Amino acid sequence: MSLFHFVVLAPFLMAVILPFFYYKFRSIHTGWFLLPLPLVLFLYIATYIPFGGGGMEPVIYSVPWVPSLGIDFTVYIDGLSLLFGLLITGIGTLVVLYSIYYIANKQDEPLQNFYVYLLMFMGAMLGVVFSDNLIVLYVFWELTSLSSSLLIAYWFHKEKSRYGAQKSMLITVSGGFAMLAGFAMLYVIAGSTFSIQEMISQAGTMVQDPLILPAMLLVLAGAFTKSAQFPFHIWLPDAMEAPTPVSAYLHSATMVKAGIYLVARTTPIFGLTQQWFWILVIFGLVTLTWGSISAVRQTDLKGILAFSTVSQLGLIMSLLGMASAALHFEYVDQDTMYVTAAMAAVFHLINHATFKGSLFMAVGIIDHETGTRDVRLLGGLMTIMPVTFTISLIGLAAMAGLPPFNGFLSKELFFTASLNAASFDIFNLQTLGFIIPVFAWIASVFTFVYSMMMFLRTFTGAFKPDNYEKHVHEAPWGLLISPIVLGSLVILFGLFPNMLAYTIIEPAMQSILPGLTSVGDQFYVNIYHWHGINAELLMTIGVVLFGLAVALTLPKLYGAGFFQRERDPLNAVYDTGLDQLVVQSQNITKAQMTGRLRDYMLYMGVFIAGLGLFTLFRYDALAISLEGQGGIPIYVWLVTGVLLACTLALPFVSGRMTNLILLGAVGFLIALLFVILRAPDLALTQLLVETVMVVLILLSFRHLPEMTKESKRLLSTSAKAVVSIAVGTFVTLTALSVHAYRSGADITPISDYFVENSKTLAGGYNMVNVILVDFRGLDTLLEVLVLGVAALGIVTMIKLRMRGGEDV
Amino acid sequence: MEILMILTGGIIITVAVYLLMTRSILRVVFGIIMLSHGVHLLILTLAGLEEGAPPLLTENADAYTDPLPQALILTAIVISFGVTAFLLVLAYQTNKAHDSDDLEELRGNADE
Amino acid sequence: MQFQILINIVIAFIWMFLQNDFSGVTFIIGYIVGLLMLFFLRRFLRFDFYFRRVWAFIKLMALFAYKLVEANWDVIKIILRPKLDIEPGIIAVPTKLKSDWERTLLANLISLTPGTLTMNFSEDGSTLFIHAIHVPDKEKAIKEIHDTFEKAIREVTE
Amino acid sequence: MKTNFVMLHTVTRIVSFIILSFSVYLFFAGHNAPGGGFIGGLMMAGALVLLYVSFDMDRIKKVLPIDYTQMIGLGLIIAILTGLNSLVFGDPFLTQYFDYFQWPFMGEVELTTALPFDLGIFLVVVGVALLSILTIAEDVS
Amino acid sequence: MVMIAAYTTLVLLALAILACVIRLFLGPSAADRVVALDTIGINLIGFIGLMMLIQETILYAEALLIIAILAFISTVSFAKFLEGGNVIGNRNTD
Amino acid sequence: MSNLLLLPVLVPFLAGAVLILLRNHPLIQRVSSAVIMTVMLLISIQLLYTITTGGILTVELGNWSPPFGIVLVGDMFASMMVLLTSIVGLACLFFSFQTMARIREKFFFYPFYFFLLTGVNGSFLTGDLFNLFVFFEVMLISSFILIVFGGTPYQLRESYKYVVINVFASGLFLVAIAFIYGATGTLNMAHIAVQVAEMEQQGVINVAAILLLIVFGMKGALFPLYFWLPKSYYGPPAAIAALFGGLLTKVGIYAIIRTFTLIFVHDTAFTHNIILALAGLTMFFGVLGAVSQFDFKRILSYHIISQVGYMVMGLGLFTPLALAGAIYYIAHHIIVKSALFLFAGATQKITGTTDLKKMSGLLKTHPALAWLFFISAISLAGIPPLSGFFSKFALILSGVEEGRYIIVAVSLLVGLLTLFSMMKIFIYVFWGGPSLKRSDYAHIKLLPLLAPIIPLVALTITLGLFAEPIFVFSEGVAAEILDPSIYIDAVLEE
Amino acid sequence: MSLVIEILISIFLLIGGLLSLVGGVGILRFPDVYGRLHAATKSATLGVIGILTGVFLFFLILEHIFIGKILLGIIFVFLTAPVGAFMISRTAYIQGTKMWERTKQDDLKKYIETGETPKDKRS
Ligand code: NA
Ligand code: NA
Repeated sequence: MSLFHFVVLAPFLMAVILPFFYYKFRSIHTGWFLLPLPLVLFLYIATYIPFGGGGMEPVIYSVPWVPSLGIDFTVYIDGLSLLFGLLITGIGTLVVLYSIYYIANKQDEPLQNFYVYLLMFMGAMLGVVFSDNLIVLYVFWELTSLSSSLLIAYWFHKEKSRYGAQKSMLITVSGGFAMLAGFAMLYVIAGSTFSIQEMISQAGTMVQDPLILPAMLLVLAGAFTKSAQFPFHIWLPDAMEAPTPVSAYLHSATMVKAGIYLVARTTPIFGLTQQWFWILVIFGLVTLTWGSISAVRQTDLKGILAFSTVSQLGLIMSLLGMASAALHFEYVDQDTMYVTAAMAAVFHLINHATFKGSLFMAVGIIDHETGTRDVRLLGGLMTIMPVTFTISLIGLAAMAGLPPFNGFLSKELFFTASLNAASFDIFNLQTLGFIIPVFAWIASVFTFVYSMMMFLRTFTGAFKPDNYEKHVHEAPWGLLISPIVLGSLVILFGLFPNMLAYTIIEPAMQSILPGLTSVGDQFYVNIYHWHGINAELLMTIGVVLFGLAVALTLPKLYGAGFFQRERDPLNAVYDTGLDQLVVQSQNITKAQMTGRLRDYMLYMGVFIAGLGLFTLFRYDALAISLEGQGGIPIYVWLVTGVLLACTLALPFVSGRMTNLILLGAVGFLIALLFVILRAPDLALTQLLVETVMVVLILLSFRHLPEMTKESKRLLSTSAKAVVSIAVGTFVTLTALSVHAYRSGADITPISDYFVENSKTLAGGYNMVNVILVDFRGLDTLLEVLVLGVAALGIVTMIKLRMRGGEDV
Repeated sequence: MEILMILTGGIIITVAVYLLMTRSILRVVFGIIMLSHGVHLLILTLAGLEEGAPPLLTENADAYTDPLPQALILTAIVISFGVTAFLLVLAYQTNKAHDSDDLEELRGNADE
Repeated sequence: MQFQILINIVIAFIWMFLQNDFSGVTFIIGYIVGLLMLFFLRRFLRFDFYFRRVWAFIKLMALFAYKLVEANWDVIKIILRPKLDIEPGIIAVPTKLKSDWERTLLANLISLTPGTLTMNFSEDGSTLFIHAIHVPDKEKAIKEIHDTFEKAIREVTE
Repeated sequence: MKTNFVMLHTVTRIVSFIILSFSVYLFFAGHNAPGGGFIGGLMMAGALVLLYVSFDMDRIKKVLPIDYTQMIGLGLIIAILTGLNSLVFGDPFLTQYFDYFQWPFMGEVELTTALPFDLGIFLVVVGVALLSILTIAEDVS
Repeated sequence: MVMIAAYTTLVLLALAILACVIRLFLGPSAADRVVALDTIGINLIGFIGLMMLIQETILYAEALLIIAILAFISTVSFAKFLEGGNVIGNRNTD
Repeated sequence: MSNLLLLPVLVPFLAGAVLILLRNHPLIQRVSSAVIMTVMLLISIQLLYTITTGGILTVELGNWSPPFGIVLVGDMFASMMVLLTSIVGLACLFFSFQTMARIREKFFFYPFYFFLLTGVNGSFLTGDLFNLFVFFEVMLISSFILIVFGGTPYQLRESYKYVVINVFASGLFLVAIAFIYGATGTLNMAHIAVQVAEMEQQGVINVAAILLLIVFGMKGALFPLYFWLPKSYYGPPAAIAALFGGLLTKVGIYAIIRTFTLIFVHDTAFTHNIILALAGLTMFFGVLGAVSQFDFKRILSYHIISQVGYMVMGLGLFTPLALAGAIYYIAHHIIVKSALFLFAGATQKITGTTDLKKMSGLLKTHPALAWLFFISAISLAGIPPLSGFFSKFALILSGVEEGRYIIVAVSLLVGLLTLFSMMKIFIYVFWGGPSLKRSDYAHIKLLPLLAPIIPLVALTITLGLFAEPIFVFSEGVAAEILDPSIYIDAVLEE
Repeated sequence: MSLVIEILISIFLLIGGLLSLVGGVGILRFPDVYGRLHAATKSATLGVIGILTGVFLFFLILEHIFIGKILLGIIFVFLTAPVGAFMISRTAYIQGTKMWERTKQDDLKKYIETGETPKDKRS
């Protein structure tokens, strides 16, 4: 176990001991105990950054976990995981700091729960990004789903929190399950390994396997649900019920990026298929557009940010799709085409984390200080909360893609990439490719619009103190530190993008496109503000102009239907689906579990007879041997006839006495048959048991009414008749076949041994008795145990009568 | 003889299964009793009804019928006796608790 | 006490019957078995008795057998006749017999003999109610019972 | 109705003795003839049931103050212990032993551990039959 | 000859049992059925006796006696039940 | 010959018999049953150790060599089941001390409990088909009583159906034994396996196999033979329900796995495909039942059915990996399912109900209960890294390897619905605003209630985090049962 | 000698069988339960006793086995058949089972209604 394993496990260990701190130091906010951990981890992970440039040599540490299932806890540190590790711990530090001021240490709120969940989440995220083994990745993946649900439902007394938590869990976990199946397929394709790196090394042969496509789809199901891609994005807006630090952390910077991570990580494998390109690009673009349009319709600030996140995730996803084209060109024509896409993806990932994080925190501050996030109530906060306003402005501008902030740069790269895509000489892109920039542009317009709207409706206009329950003022500095740091990064990365180029972006790109450069070579990542007046810039100008127009006319359109559907219509699918799931389950279950013994017997009878007869005929096993069947004495016929007459009369006679007497007669006649068939002990036992049974039944008649009349309905009677005859037929035919088999085969039953040895070895003449007490004494011992238990049970049943509810 | 006995056993089992599907709580108990009769007959028959003396060595016969199925049936008779007695009491206690011996009425609520 | 010894011996004999072995050993075992049983049921034994009456009982059994054969012939005739030409009825028969033992004997005899069947006793046991399959003359029937069976039993028991 | 069962009671008194002896016989005969602990036990139970049916509960209870529950437990324990006895000789559970002995007056006698085993079964069976029957009969709720 | 007689008797007995069974079905009262059942029991005794003879074995002697005993017990039980619904009385009915 | 193998059967048997006599001494009963149960746990551990290190143990009862006498056979599979029985037996027993009305002790609760364990352990250990029937009956008759124990009207009504169906199944079991004895002339399972292998015409034996599958399926609650289960398991006290929920159906599953790895392995294309289909249907309909319910205990009851499907799925796939997964799953399920039923009991003790809609907010008032439950619940749903995950994963992996995608899809879907229904419990019971006042629950001490459950939860965590040794063991078991000759040689060639 | 014995045994058997059959016919033919009881107690009982005697003699004389159990059985039937009939007829009467319409008189009814028993006409 390496030190890096502890980086992953440290948050879990901390989670275990944290409640101790919570209970021991009630007066100190628990967050303070926690804060050093992500910071230290951040710094430690940062030591792996190749500051000198020149790419990065991946580092692997492995410990076996469940080697017999191919599961090893292998930590793999390369550019991609490094990037994510830094995001997780870096944003994590800021979020923890922010949360200390955001979440009060109230007496009745289990604060330690919050931090335990948060630590679990942090550890799980680190696990996801640093695991080379797909199953370990999966383990952590599900843990992120779980801990994020718990965080969403932190205020679990609220109905909406519970709803959001359940939704996020169901959607992300179902994606996870699909992904697991995909992983299993990859394991099979790759020849029994779960190591991603080993798979990448044989990706060329893997994609030849027909199973690769289903595996890809399943893995994408996991990635898309996690990263809120259309149509799975619906959980994200509802997840906004989480405390805002959670949203800032999970729903902008980290968890939703896990899907992005997975796609990036598996691109070297799946990217070799052309479906990969199309699926990612299409889903990405649809998500991008859908998210940005939906964001405009929101009135809740966090709702806007949630849809904005959806949209931005779509953007990154589509970029990764475009980047995968590199694998089809074997990396020729590097700097102009797909490489831009990869670069844009990584860069935007970072940028999004910074500006969206800061925006969430700012919104949290507004919520915290005003008590509302509804843009219809807000307004004029520019002067009241100047710091928050500034932070927000920076974030919004970056989000809208305005210079000189980092968002502008990555959006320009995105435009470049989308324009490039249209010129690819593959996948029919030359004819269909134009839709990519079109979508990109439309989405960007709406992005601009909602950024504007947020700005306008929150900070401009008149300040209406009546709308708030509290006295509104600027937030305390503690709350402001984290967003300020992030806002500064937005500016810093905007102004000096190339400080990330060789340290972060290039190593990450190497992971996505491993053939991009051979190790040691430096790839050229260079990001400029000014490219001259090119198509991208024109597109941006168009976005701004058109966006402004929409943003200014929009308030007039609020009455239109477009804005009255704040909730995503796709939610209806989820909600009805869930309702119907329960309703239909109830219907199906009620249809089976009728509570009627008759129905149960009917169902089972049909199954038994059906399966039994099917088997009998399938093996052509039905046989009847007439050998030695002649010469049955007439008295046997008579006895059997009488026996059957009594038996067949049973269903028809009414009256319990008559039934009982018939039953007694049957019992006596069976005993007689035992005598005819040379079984004296059986005859004796049968007679005795029969008599005691009759006495018992007579005794219990006192507690029973006359038998209920059977219903005469033809349908139910014939159903019963048919099923019982079917079961009887099955048993009879099989018995006949066994008999026929027996007649034909040479079977030496083990009982020959008993015949030979009863006297000599067991000292008894009565073989049956010797078998009972000696050869098979255990059976006998147990049979009387059954009897004893039954009798004690009768006593218990009669004498111990409880009402229910006395105990559990 | 075997075929006759198999058919007898089969018919008894058929009737037993039918009785298990009836409404009267007591008739079902009777069905259980009949079921065991049929089954015992089958065990005895399928082990072979070769002509031979009853399985007691005092008979000094050349051949004996198979003692093992007889021992098995004996065990089975005893067990089914215990179980049936228990079921019988269960049936009447159920009738007492619900004031009904009609399994149609003993369905319980749908949502249970 | 006498009765207990007696019944003990009887049990020992029954034992011998059951064992199909008439050696002294079997008798002793049977006697011990009987002794245990009597000890087991000692509180249950409350009628006194002596050997003579047992012998008489055995004689009566022989009488039963005889009467039974006779009775059957009558019944066969009735049953196999094409037309049931009978007049059944229930008649009350008073008895002077005192002990349970005697009355039971009488009742058994009546049941097993032609055309009559004991079907009840009055509460004090002094009257037997008899179903007769053919009673043209009630008093005659009662008299016949008094003269044959009751008398025979009294001769035996007194 | 004011009638009496004198006939039933008298005959039952005699018959029950026959049945009881018969049951003991069946018990002992089991190893070599039809019978054994189970059949013998049921036969004895039959005799006792006849007593209960002919007479009445209270009366027979006074005559036979037996706790049938304990009888079941005891029977089980006897049967198990007989089986365990073989462990002492290093044989597996339920190994039965028998031998023939020459006894004065009685000649050759077979003694077998199957007998106490069967006795346990006998006790359980008697206990079970009567416990069930009496419990139901006493159930007046 | 004995065997022929025995087989013939068996058939007669079986027919007698059949007659009882018919009465069992016909009833009409429970008492009628009990009579029928009791008689079946009695006939079974004979039947088993004959089986001993035919199979030349004494092994069914116990069964024979047991049927006699059990037929009696069940008849008494049935009768007691029909009389008062209570097979085993709780109070002294003497 | 090893008498150690006898102890799991004999100790509870004798204990139960003696405890009958101690009916009127509840304290002695309680203390001695605790001691006995602990001893049984130690015995089971020793047994498992002995067998794992030394190979299969057999005892020839009555000193009659197989196939003539009854033989007890302890292989790794059986001894694992015995150990699991002891673990949940101990937990449920201690839980019953805390929760069960004292009046029950006077009515042979402990004897019934031990007799049940006798039957269960015997069913695992016996090497004889008819003896298996008898052990089944011991188990069943004890279960009949325990399930109706207390005799509430609800219990009576549902137990009646439970008993009738199970007795019907027992009848069919005997029919199957008749077929098998008729066709092979033997009862010893190893000997049957030998005979069946030598048969030229296996038609009738396959029919018998299917009948046995049906019979064991009725005990094990396979589709469509599970109707008796959900409603009847709602009735008895939680300690009993937990024991049943964890253990009893698994006896049926054990028997299926035992017979369909030892005896009926000659036409797996037919038999095991049927098993696989039944597995899918079982898990699907079972989980729908769970989804449909809004009662703590009922949801758990339906989940028994759905999870039985997974175990049988392992058999149906019939690969070493799948069987190892099934074995692992059985161990996981017995522990977790028992724990969950005990949680239901503890919750009922606190709130007085099992109706989800009547509970709320227990996370605030009883956080320890909530989190322990949560762990067990997600373990049941197969969320990593708990025991449920690895067992399901092995099954899924094997399913994918074999190209059985439908069953893989069904099993994943069922896993999701399991999560959904378990979260439903968590959401209703533990989330939400608090419904209880402090005075409502202050008198109920939580620690004694949780004490028997905590070890079970610890086990599910351990089985997950330290999956390797468990999985290696499961693979060992799978390898052993997949090679019938090991078993056969151990029994027949002494 | 042996032939005589065989004939004797056969006669016992056949008479027993015929009596049993007659009993069966009686059970069918008699119009009320009391009449049927007559048939059952007398014919059937003697029939079976006849058969048992035949069987007993067969084993005793031809096989040289003394089967006490058969003798016990005969005694048992002797003892219990009337009691059985007594119990059934008593019950039937209490239950109010209909008597044949040609039944002439009913002293028991009088006793039940009045509690009076007829006096013993003898001194
Ligand atoms: Na079960
Ligand atoms: Na709730």
